[in-house]
Amino acid sequence: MLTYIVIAAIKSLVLIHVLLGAVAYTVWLERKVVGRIQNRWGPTRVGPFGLLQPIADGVKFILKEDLTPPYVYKPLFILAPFLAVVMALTSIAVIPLGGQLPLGRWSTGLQITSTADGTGDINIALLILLGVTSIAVYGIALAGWSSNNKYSLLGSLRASAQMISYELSLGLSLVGVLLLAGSLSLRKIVNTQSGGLVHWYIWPQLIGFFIYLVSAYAETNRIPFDLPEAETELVAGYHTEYSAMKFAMFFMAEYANMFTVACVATLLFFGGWSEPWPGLTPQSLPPLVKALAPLFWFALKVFVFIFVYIWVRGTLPRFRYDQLMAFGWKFLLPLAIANIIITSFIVAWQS
Amino acid sequence: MVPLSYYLGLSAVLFCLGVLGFLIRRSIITIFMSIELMLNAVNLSFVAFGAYLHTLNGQVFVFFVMVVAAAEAAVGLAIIIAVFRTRETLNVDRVNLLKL
Amino acid sequence: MLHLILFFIFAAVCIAAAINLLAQSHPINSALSLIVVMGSLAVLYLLLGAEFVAAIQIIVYAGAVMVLFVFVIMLLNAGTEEHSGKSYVAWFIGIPSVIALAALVVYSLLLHQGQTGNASVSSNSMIGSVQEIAKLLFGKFLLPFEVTSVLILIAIMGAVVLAKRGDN
Amino acid sequence: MNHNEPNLYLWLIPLLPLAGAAINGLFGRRFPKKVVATVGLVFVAAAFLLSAWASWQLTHLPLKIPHIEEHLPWITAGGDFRVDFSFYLDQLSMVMILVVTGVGFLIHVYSVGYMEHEGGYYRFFSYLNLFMFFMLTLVLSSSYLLMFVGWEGVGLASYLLIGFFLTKDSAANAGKKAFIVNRIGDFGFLIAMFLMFQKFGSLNFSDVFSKASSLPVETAGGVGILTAIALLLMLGATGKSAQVPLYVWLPDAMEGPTPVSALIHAATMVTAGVYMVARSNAIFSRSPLALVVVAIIGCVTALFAATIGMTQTDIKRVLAYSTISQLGYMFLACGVAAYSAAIFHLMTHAFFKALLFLCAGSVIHALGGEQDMRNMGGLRKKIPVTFWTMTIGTFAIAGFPPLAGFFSKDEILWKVWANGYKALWVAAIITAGITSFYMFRLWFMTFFGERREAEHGAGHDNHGHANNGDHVHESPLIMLVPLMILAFLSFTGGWVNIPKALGGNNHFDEFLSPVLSTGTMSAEPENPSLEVTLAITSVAVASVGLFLAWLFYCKRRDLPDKFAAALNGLYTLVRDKYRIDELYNWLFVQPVVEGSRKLLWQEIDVGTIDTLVNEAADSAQLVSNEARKMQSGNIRSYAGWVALGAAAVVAYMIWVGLR
Repeated sequence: MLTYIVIAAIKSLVLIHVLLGAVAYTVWLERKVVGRIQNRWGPTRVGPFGLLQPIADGVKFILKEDLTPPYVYKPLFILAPFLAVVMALTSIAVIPLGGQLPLGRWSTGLQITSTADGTGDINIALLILLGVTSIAVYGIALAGWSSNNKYSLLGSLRASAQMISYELSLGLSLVGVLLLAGSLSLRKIVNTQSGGLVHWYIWPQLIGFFIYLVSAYAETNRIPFDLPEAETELVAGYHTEYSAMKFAMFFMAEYANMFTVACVATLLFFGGWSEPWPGLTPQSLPPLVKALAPLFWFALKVFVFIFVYIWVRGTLPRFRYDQLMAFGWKFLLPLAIANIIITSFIVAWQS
Repeated sequence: MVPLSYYLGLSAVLFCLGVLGFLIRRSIITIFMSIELMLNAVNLSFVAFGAYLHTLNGQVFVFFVMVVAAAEAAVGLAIIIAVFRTRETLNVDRVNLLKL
Repeated sequence: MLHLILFFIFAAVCIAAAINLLAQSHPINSALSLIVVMGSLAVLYLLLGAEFVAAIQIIVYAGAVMVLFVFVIMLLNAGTEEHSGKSYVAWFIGIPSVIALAALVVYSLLLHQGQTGNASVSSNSMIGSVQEIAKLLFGKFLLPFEVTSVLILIAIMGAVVLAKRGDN
Repeated sequence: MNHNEPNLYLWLIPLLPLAGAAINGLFGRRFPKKVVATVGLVFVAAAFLLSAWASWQLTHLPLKIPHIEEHLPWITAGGDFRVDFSFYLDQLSMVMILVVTGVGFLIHVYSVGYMEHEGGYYRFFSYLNLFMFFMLTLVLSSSYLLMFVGWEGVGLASYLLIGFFLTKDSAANAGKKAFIVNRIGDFGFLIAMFLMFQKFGSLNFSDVFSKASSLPVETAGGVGILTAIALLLMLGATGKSAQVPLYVWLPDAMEGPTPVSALIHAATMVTAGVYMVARSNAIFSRSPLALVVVAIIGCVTALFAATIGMTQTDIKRVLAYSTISQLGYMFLACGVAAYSAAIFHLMTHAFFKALLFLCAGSVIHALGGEQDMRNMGGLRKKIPVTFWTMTIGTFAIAGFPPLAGFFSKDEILWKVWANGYKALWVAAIITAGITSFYMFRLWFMTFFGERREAEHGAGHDNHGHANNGDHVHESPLIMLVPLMILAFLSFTGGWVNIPKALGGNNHFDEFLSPVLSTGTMSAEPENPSLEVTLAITSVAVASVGLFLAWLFYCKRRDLPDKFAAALNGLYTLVRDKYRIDELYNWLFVQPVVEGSRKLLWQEIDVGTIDTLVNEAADSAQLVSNEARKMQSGNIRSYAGWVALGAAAVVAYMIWVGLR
């Protein structure tokens, strides 16, 4: 029992750091890619290719004055960014990143919440993920409200309405995959997709994936659904009044959420850590490297997904708010329901 | 292992706190939240009894309670909004007449 | 043992948050307290082996219903509640009644303590509880399930009609 | 329905006028008068033609008589109670539907002219058609209950038509009076039906009559349920047919338009009682006591009404009392078990009394609404057609041969004598003389002498014309043609039943004899010479009446006043209709009104019930005033009460658990 807790704690620490690093470099990546899309260079000055830029940014955020405006509702004003970032980081806990990692006498699953032997995980991982995502709304909502600023409030109202609305289609878009896999356990879902590209659920659940993709963009308040922080209308939306590290926390939360979303997409639609086709990993590799190979595949897929995120940001314009709501409720939701019905008929017919 | 009576006691305490909230608070929204608290307290005893009796019926019942609670929240909050629009107050002591 | 410790921790959190719900004068604090209560209850459900209910508790209650509350609080810009006249009935009949109620329930629990055992996951029989619940919901409880769907539909329509701003 | 029988479409006969009533009643307001009249006439004419066709079928085809057509089930209760919408056609109802539709049609035609200038034209025709519907239902029904529907329905139609001039207080009051007085009779009818069902287990004519026929005759010593039923039916008949003691409504009913008086209050509705008694002859024949009662009531009514008729000055009221008197004759005939004579008189009376009323209407029409005979006179030349037709009617009712009234009245008189009721015969022959007297009085006062101007002001002004009519004019043709047809019928109507003693063959009696088998009492001796003697006597009495009328009202105009002065008290009493209305008023109306006011209203309602209610309300208010503090509108206090209740419930449950 104690060992289990210690190992879980170690895994959490490692993962959080890796994740925060990844977040930092995603920001860099985004600036570079968007720069390229807009035919400019992006950051180049700090370090080679501007690689040290995230570190410089971090130092800047830490050293800046942490301004708390007057008339804000202080407890919640402080709580909100923490809530956002904590929820964003929590969701990574249930995500399996690979199979088992043999460490001498022990072996452990590449997942914080995996069972002691690393072969199983909690049954309802996906539901927990959805639950944590739904809690994440509070961070944004409270931030906007406690700021005592009408732009912030409008931004947070928009954000919460948008997130509640799209959470529905997000959740429903996953049901198709769940029906096919027959489990809520992410590990089992990945295992049913092993054996190469053709077994991935993106093919039978193309519509589901489309819905998921759109809803995920809306959930993370990214372009083309970034209305809560639409500069032209609301200054910076719910984090207008935030500065320094608190502001950075929202940033981290947003990018961490992107990661979570990308991970879920990878796990549910792209076969998780499995190889694109069998035998791609050379057999001659040392055991440890071989054990880490799934991690590579997983990271690669997540990277592709993140890249698509940035790509979309660079190309698509912003929706109008009523269009956004109408799209979510009148198009995506019925489509998701239809997808579930059709999928369940097919599953029932096949069994 | 946790005795059933602990869960039931916790459930009872939460329920009574909910009732108390209804009695002493004046904001409609807080009163509404007290109701939710009571529902949650009852849910806890359902699940506890279900575990005690080794049956899932308790959990199914909780599921239904949640559905009703969600429906109630939707309608109730809509009513609160409507009341607020006409009376400009959320204080139940001021909402004591059926007509305006 | 671990169960008992966890139970006490979360029960304490639960009661503390519930008391905070009553004590706070600003509705948004009450709402956050209630979210904490619900989260703690979700943990207690997990302790009882009710994984599905725990997850639903978070998603539906904490994630949807309470968001709605917070949303409405923000929308109406509900401030700290004003102190208007006291309700003597509530104070002098209601509160003693509540205390009596609590005392009576606790008394009856103590009275029957010997007859009740432990409420916990006895074995792995509950392991597939999502599937089991699904079987119950879509089998034995199909009719109530469908009826609740109608209820939800009606509630949605009612909410829309109520909250819609009239033409006049 | 029996499928071997041809379908005579009996249900259409009543329903056709109903359709007319519905069309006129629902849409007539928007129709021009011509359309209203056409609708009213066409449906009644169709009913008449259909009746004639059905009658021809009945008499010429080898039909099973009575011919019963069952249509819809109406009421079924308790397993053995069952009443259908079924119709019953035999010789008796055949005569009735022919009279009702025939005379009814003629009066409809007359009304087209008479009501020309009245308001509510469509309403009038709608009511009239409605009356036809109910009357035909009454005579065609195959059970007492359906008959009762018609019975009540004609009462309703009568009420509506008496009160047709609904802005006139006297008309409205007369309508109410008719309705209320009829209720008393209907009450008897209802009780009779209850007893009948209790005794026979059915209300269908066939069942009741066959079962009643199997019962022994209830002689004076063994008065039983049949007598009770018969007397209660007779109570109903006295109400509907205006017999003593319930005749008081009929004179007042003359407030209605004259065609209504002719149709409803002379020719058809008021004879419903006679029809009902004749129809129930199986029951009456089993109860000699009831028959005697019927005979005495009839005779008393006849004499009584005739004496009142002598003194009345309103032309329609004279005719109304005459109607009562003639109805008394019919009941007298029924009472001596001479049902066919009663029906015969019913038919001839329908002809000549309708004629008389219509002529009176024509006179009134001519004089622009004048009804007081004292203001008439010398109209013979001015309205010759009316005069001549009225003459025929007068001679017919007075009983001069060979007109219709002679044969029918004479048959009644003969049957009374032949059955041994000598005293009743004397009364009846006196009545005949009085009848002759007052009818000729009317005749002379109206048509002879000089025109007397209105001394009594405007008189009755229920007619739309200008009142001071120097331009006395004959009625239009559409009113005169019915008069002529009815005059013809009044003249010849009696020839269908010329007694054997006068060389006839009693065709009508024989025709009706299957239905009206007179049972035990028809064993009168064949005595042609006596019959002829009696007939001559009655003609002589009628002639005396004619002479006296001529003497009083044509030759010596001063005589009536002297006579009246000499017999002051008696004359006033008779003129005031024996003060029966006042008697009833004092005996029944006042006690009811005063009792209602003093006891029911002031004591019981205000004093007791209201006080109780007020006390209850006050105490409720007292309690509520305290209890409503629970309903403060404050949600939190509600929650407090709920919490108290919850604690109480939990406490109770624990207590139960501990026990």
